[in-house]
Amino acid sequence: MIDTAVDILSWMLLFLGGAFVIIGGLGALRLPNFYTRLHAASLTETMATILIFAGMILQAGLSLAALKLAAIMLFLLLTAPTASYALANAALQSGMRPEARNRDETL
Amino acid sequence: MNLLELLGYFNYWVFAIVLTVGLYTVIAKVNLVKKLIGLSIFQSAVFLMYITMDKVEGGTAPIIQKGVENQVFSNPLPQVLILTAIVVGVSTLALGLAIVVRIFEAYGTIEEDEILDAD
Amino acid sequence: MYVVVSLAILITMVLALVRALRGPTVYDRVLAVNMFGTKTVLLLSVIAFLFGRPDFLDLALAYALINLVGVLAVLEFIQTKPQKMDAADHD
Amino acid sequence: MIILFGLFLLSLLVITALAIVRTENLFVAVMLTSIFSLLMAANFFVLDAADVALTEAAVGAGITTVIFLSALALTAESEKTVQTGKRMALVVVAVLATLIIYATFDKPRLGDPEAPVHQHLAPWYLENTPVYMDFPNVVTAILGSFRGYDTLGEVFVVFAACIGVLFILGVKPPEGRIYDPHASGLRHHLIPQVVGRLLIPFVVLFGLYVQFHGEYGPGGGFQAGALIASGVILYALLEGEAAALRALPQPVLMGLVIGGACLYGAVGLLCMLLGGNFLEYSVLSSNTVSGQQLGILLIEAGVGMAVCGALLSIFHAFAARPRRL
Repeated sequence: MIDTAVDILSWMLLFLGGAFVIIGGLGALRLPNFYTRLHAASLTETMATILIFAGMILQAGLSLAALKLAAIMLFLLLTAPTASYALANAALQSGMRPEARNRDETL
Repeated sequence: MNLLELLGYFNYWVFAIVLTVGLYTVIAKVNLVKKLIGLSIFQSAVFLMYITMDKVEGGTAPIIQKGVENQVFSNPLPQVLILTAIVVGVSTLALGLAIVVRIFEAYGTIEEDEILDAD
Repeated sequence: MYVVVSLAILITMVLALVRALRGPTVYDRVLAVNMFGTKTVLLLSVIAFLFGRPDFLDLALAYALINLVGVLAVLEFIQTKPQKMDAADHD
Repeated sequence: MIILFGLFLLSLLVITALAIVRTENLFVAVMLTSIFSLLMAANFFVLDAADVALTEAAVGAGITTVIFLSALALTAESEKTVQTGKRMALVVVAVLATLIIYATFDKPRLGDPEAPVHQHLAPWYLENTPVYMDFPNVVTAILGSFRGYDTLGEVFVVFAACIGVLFILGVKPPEGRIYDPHASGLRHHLIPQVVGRLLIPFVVLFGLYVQFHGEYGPGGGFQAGALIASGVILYALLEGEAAALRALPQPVLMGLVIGGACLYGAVGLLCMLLGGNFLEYSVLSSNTVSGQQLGILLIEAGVGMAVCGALLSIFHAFAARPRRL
C-alpha cells in the first residue's frame, strides 16, 4: 500500500518535473528578450530540478544513490542560480537594459 | 536490410560526418584558433568511433557488480585508449594555442594568409 | 516514466541548442550553454536510473560541481575585455 | 530505447559541429564547443563508457573552455571571412565522407556481440580482472596494470605538453603589454564569491573521491587530476590568478608534474628491483593480488598528480600572460 503511494507520488513528481523542463525550455526559446529568457531558463534549473530529483530520491529509497541524488540536487540548486546571477550581472554591465519591450525581436 | 539494422550504422555515419566537418575546418579556415577547434572536433570524432565499437548489445559498463550473474559487459579496451586520449588531447590543444598566442604577439594577427603576407 | 522525463529533457536540450545557435546576443548563447549543462546533469541522472545502475551518478555529480567554472570563466572574459573595461568598473 | 536516445544525441552533435564551423565569432565557437563536449559525454554514457564520460565531463566542462577563453583574450576574437579555396575543400571532404560512409557498411553494426573487436583480449580482461586484482572496475585494471606501459606513455605526453607550453609562453612578451594581477578575478561579485568558495572544497573532495574510488566505480587519476585542477581554476577565477598562484605556487605545480611522472616510473623500477618485470606490480607485496592493488593505487596517484599539475601549469601560463589593456 505504502509502496504504491510512494510510487504514484514519485511518478507525479517526475511527470511535473518533465512538464516544467519543457515549459522552461519553450520559454527560453520563445520569450522576447534576454532577461525574460533568463527567467524561463532558471525555471528549468530550480523547480524542475527539485521535482525530478525528489521523484528519483523517492524511487531510490534509503541508499547511497539517494544521498548522491540529494548532493547533486543541492549543488545544482547552489550553482544554477549563481550562474544566472553572474550572467544577468554581466549582461547588465555590458549595457543591456531590461526593458519591457524589446524591438529587435518580436514574439 | 531493415531499418533497425541500418540504424546500427548511424553512429559510424555521425563519426564520418563529424570527422569531415573537423577536417573541412582545418583545411578551409584560415584562422588559426578555428583550425585548432576543427582539430579538436576531428579528434572527438575519432573518440566517438572507438567508443561506438565498444558497445555490446544488452551490455553495461565494464564495472563488475557483485551478486549479479550473467551480466554482459561492453568492451573495456577502447575505453581505456580514449580515456587517456582525452586528457592528452587537452594538453596538446593547449600547446597549439600557446603557439598561436606567440604567433599573434609576433605578427599581430592569427589569420594564416595575413601571416604569410607579412613574411 | 523515466523515459517520458528523459524525452522531456531531450526536447529541452534541442530548444536550448536552438537558442544557442540563434543568439542573438552573446549572453543568450551563454545562457543556452548553461541551460544545456544543467539539462545534461538531469539527463545523466535519469539515464543512470533507466540503466538500473545508480552508481553512475558520479558523472552527474561531476557536472553539477564544475559547470559553474565555465560560466564564471565567460563572465571574467567579458569583464576583462579591453573595450568593456569602463563598463566593468560599475561597482 | 537507450539506443534511440543515442541517435537523438548524435544528431544534435552533428548540428553543433556544423554550427561551430559556420560561426565567425570565435567566442561563440568556444561556447558551442562546450555544448559539443556535453553532448559527447552524454553519448559516451549512453554507449556504456562511464569512465570516458567522466573524463570528458571533468575536462570538457571547465578546463577546455577556460584555456580557449584565455587564449582568445590574448589573441583576436573574431575571424574574417575568406572565400578562396572553400569549394575545393568542400569537394574533398564530401568525397572523403562518402568513402567513409561507404566503408562503414563493412563494419559490424552497433552492439553486435560477434564483432571482431569483442573476440580477442577483452574477454580475457573481463575474466581475469577479478582473479588478478580483485576489484570491479575493469577499465582501471587495464589502465593501471594490463596496459600500464601505454598509460606511462600518456603521462609523459602530458608532461611534455606542459613543458612545451611553459617554454613557448615563458618568453618575455613584446613591448606595450601590461599585466595587472588585480584585474583578474571576480572579487566584486559577492554571490559567485560566496557560492564558489563553498563549492571549491567539495570539488577537491570529489576529486579525491574519484581518485581513490577509481577501482570500484568510474574514476581514476586522469579524471581526478582534471577535477582538482578545475577546483583550483575556480579559485583563480574568483580570487584572481595571483591568489591561486600564492596558494599553489609554480614550484609546487612543477613538483606535482615531475613527482607524478617520476612516481609512476619509480614504481616500475621498484618492481624490477624486487625481481619482477617493469610495472609488474605482483612482486610489490607478498600477496600478488594486494601487490597489484598497491601498484595500481600508486600509479593512479602519480597520474593524478601529473595531470593536475600539468593542467594547472598550462592554465597559469595562459592566464598570467600580459595582454594589451
